[in-house]
Amino acid sequence: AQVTVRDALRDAMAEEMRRDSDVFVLGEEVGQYNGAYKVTRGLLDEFGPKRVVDTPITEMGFTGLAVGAAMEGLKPICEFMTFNFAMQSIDHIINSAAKSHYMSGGRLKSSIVFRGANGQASSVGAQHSQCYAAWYGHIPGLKVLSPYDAEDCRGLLKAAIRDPDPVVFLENELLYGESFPVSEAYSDENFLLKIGKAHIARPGSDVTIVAHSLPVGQALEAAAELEKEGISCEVINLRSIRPLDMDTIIDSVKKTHRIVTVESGWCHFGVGAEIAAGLMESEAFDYLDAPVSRVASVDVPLPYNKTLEAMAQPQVPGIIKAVKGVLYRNN
Amino acid sequence: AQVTVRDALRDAMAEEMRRDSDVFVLGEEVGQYNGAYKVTRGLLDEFGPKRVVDTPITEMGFTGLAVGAAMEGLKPICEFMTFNFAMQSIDHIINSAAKSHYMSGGRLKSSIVFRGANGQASSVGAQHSQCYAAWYGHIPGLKVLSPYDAEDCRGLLKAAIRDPDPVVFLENELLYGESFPVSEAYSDENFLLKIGKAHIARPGSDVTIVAHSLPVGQALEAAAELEKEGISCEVINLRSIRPLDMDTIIDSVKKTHRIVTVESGWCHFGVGAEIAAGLMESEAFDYLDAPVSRVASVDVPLPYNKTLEAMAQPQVPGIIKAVKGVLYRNN
Amino acid sequence: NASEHTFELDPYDLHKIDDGGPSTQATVSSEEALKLYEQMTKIRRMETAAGDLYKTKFIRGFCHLYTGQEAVATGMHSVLKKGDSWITSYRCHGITWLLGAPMEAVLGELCGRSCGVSQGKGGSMHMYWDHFYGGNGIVGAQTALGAGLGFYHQYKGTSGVSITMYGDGAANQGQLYESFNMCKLWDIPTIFVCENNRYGMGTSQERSSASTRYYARGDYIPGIRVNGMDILHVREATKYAAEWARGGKGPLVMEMVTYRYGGHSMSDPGTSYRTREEVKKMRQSSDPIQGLKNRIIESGLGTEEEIKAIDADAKKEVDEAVAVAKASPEISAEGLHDHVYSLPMQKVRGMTMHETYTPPNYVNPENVAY
Amino acid sequence: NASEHTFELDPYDLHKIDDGGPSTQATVSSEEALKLYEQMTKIRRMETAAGDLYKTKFIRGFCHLYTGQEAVATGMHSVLKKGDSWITSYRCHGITWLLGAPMEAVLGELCGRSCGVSQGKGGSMHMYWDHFYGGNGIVGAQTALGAGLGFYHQYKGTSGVSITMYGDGAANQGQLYESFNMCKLWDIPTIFVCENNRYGMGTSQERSSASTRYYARGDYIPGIRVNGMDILHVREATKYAAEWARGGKGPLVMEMVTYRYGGHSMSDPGTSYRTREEVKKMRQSSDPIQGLKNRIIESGLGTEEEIKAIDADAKKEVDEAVAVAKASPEISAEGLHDHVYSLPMQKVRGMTMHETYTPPNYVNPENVAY
Ligand SMILES: Cc1ncc(C[n+]2csc(CCOP(=O)(O)OP(=O)(O)O)c2C)c(N)n1
Ligand SMILES: Cc1ncc(C[n+]2csc(CCOP(=O)(O)OP(=O)(O)O)c2C)c(N)n1
Ligand SMILES: [Mg+2]
Ligand SMILES: [Mg+2]
Repeated sequence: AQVTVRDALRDAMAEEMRRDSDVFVLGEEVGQYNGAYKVTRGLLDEFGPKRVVDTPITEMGFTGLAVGAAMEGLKPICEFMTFNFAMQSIDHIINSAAKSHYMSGGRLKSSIVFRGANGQASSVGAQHSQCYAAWYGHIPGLKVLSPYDAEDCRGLLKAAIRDPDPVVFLENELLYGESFPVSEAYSDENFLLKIGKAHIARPGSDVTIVAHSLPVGQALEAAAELEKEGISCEVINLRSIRPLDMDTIIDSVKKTHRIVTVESGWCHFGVGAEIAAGLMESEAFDYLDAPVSRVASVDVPLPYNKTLEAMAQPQVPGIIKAVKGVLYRNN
Repeated sequence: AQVTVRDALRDAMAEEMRRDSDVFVLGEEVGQYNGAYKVTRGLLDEFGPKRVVDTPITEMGFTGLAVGAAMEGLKPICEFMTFNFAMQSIDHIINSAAKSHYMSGGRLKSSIVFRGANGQASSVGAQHSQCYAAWYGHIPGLKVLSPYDAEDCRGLLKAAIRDPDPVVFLENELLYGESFPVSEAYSDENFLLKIGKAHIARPGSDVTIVAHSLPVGQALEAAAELEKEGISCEVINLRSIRPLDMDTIIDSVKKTHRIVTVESGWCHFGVGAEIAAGLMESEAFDYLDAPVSRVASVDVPLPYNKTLEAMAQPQVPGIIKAVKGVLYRNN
Repeated sequence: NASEHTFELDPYDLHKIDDGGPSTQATVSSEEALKLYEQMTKIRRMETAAGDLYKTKFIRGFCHLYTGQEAVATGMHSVLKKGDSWITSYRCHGITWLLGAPMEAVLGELCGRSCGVSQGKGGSMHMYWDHFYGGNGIVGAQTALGAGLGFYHQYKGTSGVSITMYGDGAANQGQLYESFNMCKLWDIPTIFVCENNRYGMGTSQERSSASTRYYARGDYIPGIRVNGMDILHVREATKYAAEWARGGKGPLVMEMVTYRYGGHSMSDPGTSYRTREEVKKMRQSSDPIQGLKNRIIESGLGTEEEIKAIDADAKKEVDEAVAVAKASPEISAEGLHDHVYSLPMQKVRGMTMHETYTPPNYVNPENVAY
Repeated sequence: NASEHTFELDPYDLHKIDDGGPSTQATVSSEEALKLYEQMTKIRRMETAAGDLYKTKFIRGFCHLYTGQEAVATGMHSVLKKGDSWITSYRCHGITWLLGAPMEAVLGELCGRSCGVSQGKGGSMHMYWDHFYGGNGIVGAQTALGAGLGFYHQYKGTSGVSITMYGDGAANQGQLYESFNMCKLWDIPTIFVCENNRYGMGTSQERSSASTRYYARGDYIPGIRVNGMDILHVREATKYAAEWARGGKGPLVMEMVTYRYGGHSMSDPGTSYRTREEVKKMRQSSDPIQGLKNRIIESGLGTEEEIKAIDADAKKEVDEAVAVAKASPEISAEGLHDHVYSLPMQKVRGMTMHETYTPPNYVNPENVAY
């Protein structure tokens, strides 16, 4: 069977809302409009306005409201139309949600999911296309997920909603409409994926490619191309940014001895940086036959112009080049 | 001569305000109260309320106001009582200031300095002690400085105020009262340090220690201790987080073959991560005789309790241990 | 033609204004009236062209048209001064042109071309011009920036004011209230202009706002509710507001009651949250262009022929601008690395460590001199 | 003793309330009156003890005392119900105790000890208890959180309300206005309580706020200005507000006009932005504890002896709590790694890669089951 990312997310929410009446969704246009990107389609019809709450355009206010409701015991799914707008309310995500359990010596809990589109989108310019994976990944107290395909979305979102801690759930707009094959287990109402575990999306032996979100697809494409040239790539879909599953990466590198990281965020102080540093600190360091190569967005705000926009972001040919680079096979 | 960090910052502002009437300071308690940490002491008396503006407690509003004023041509120094509170207005720092020059194809400029206390403080708990160096360092369009001593503060703040781009200037509260010796050149009204250049605070040959802000002092202390055991440390004071002066670090590592990074922020997706990754990507990779070792705050929100607070943050003995670690000299 | 005519206007709803508020008589010359008609017509045609360019994929991403709201910016612009600062949301194409950008520079930006106001790097939401600060993609962010524009005028002692525009949806954003407070506290000459087009995306004003009296939401700040579909109403109100702010009396709020004919952006059909009848009714009964046209003809300020000539001229100008925009090249690849900084002292890292680019005006940190 | 007495209270300033507002007669029993006196006295003594502990370095960092403002929380608390939710700023010690935390748990937290409400991990600004959500260090953040507490009560259909307290300085924060809007739009039972103690740190209300009518700053939300130095005034207003909110009428704003006797925090002498005379005058003429005491004696609700006994008892309780707090150990080193997550599935990285800690309730991701 094939399922779109959009439907996977929607069904995950609907099922968890059926399962637990304390789960509710709030955000801009999530109800009557069925979601700016239609991810919440049908939820208002099924659950009514009490549990599918259309908010005013006041990110700081409704994020704080959601966290407050979570502290008293509800389980909000707080949708950001995109995570760019969550910069207006990031103080609540960090200072009110992430730190409170610790600051209260365990007294406060907030079981809350912050979700929405993150990172690349198409032709929407610099203010609407930032990737926040590294920022949120920096923060103890948060769990940070970055799913790729329909199974990821279903399994991880269900786990995130059930998890007792604040979870940042980074979706990607360009993937909403993509269909992915799903396994039989997928339909199970308890189809849950493990927070904190990466997924080997494609096994291989010559080089490891680690990616999260949309670039996982690019990495798989690159791997398919490279196979034609006899290069076997192991593609790791991170799924989880915090906890970051270094063990899976380390094991892979011990096998392949080479690694390329791919992310759509900026390179400096990014996801690839942490992976490179983590590898250096591990026993994998001694196995590396080439330095970690980071593929990331060019270090500029994202331009609108289509040609420049494409140049600014990781693309399959660039990934292929980077892979050949760590194999010292370029020209 | 000895000068405190507080005076260095104050004098730098006062001089630049004398030099350019478009420079002004705004923030909470910067005027009549002379600054929450007295960094702006005397400025109101000298420059009056038009140029030393006490704002209401509305970070998002006054940050936006400052950026708007900068776009029209003023040169605001926007003080945050601490950078923790700038999380409420980070959208303006990133989306309004950092990205606008690019999004406008060069049409908009904002010459603005965002400054205030960042990172560790004493016994103020988790909401008042976060280090934002890595977050801001991630963002193209920003210049990010993290000074350590009085010379850094004077030379870099003057440069930041004169610079035509948005600069994030990360001070540290615990250093405000510290006195540092200064050179003769210090008093020159054009005493400027180079944005984007690190400083070798102590030359050495066995191992490199890279740090920024308060931990530079700890690194120097550790180096002094280690010297007694015959270990010669080169201590690099980063000064600038973006641009990050990898060249200076690479040169040092090529000499010492070993490196420890020290930061008071959290480790994951932190400053040390970028340095480790950058080193891997450079020719220094082949010179490394040990993996980069990152010393950073323990991966927890900062606790209030004094004992735990000390345990949670880098301390001199921990740095010494890390240095010995890369020399394989522990036990 | 009559050389000028005085029109009787509807009364204004006022908040905390006790001198009677704006004049309810508007005297307009023939030349002025035809000019206003021309500007609104050109904006509408330009937006229609933008819609077409969107459908043919020359324009991508978001694209928010100003159709229906033309009287607001046009009326304000006609009585404001050069040097006054403006800022608005993403619904900015018409304003960019009004404030002086060539039409091909607006359409070129929409098409991502080098002739665009932002060289194609900004897109639909990020247009700028002299004293015009966009074009902001973050709902509400422009309100605090606009307070800063007013701060500038006060600081420099110009007689300028800041025109800070935002929607009914944006009217709930907290930073607007922070901006209100600072502007009132310090008597900053910022005129807050709420373009109430009844919807913030798919949410009607009643569903987003506990009080839809947007002109009174400044609380301690005086406010005027204006018929934003009547350009003369807008004009008189703006004259009053500008005099207020220039006179050192501080900020003022103008609510412009208006309507957007199209969807929120090109990707929104705009029909799921309002009826087709509602849209039709607004177009038929309240259209600002038709309204002014009627007044011009009835008052004798102009003739049908003059109007037709303007229409034809507008069509021609827009068609030409479209052609120029389409023919304009994209900026070169080096443009990707330009403008990250005004004074770049850092090379630009490319997609991998192997690509590093030197921006055109790069200066080695060692050589920077201020 | 008289078993009860009815006091005549000052009239209230009302905003958008047309049923006359809170009663200006307060009937109090002897027991109630003495209890209120006792609670305020204990809070004051406890804060004095905190000040002393600060001077002797048992307490570190920030420490914001409630001295002078006791009547606000005490009066409200006396007429609210168990299960109502509360949230406030860092000025939270007295409230934490009022809401049920043992005094040694409050003082213990201040001293960073394991007996503290947050095991010493939160400190002065971060205290919590059942239905009490702190203790917030970010000015204004509690207002949106408080809206969420009210949302909870509405969602679950409890009859509870949210008491959301903030200062005159915080009253300008944008998120308060966002919270106002949502609470009114959805009739959320949140009572916004502005403790106007005239200063936000060193900034007087006039220098921070374009309108100091904080009870009216909710615009479309009804408001009441209350003498926060008169505990009976506070009580009657709170009864009214609680009935309002419980009755499904939505939010309400109460401005409590009060005064802080000390500096903003222990590190602020509190004298550079106000005169010593002002402080002295407030203490002498408006002290809430002295005021209630006078009323008790004059009305015969209690005797000097009873008052003295309460004072002695308060001293004893505080002294004992101080001793317990001081004697309490710090939590063990493992505490450092506990409570990052409620369900930790990640080990805690220490200062270097060589130290990794396993939190007490760590679960390997593989074994997590929901
Ligand atoms: C902070 C933020 N939140 C959400 C959005 C998404 N968004 C873009 S426009 C819009 C509606 C704004 O409505 P209104 O202010 O009435 O302006 P109009 O579009 O009607 O001109 C929304 C929700 C955004 N861009 N920024
Ligand atoms: C967002 C934010 N900005 C600034 C501060 C620093 N700060 C702490 S308390 C305070 C004054 C608050 O005054 P008010 O709201 O009147 O409360 P009060 O202290 O008088 O009870 C300030 C500026 C902060 N903690 N958070
Ligand atoms: Mg609107
Ligand atoms: Mg106050």
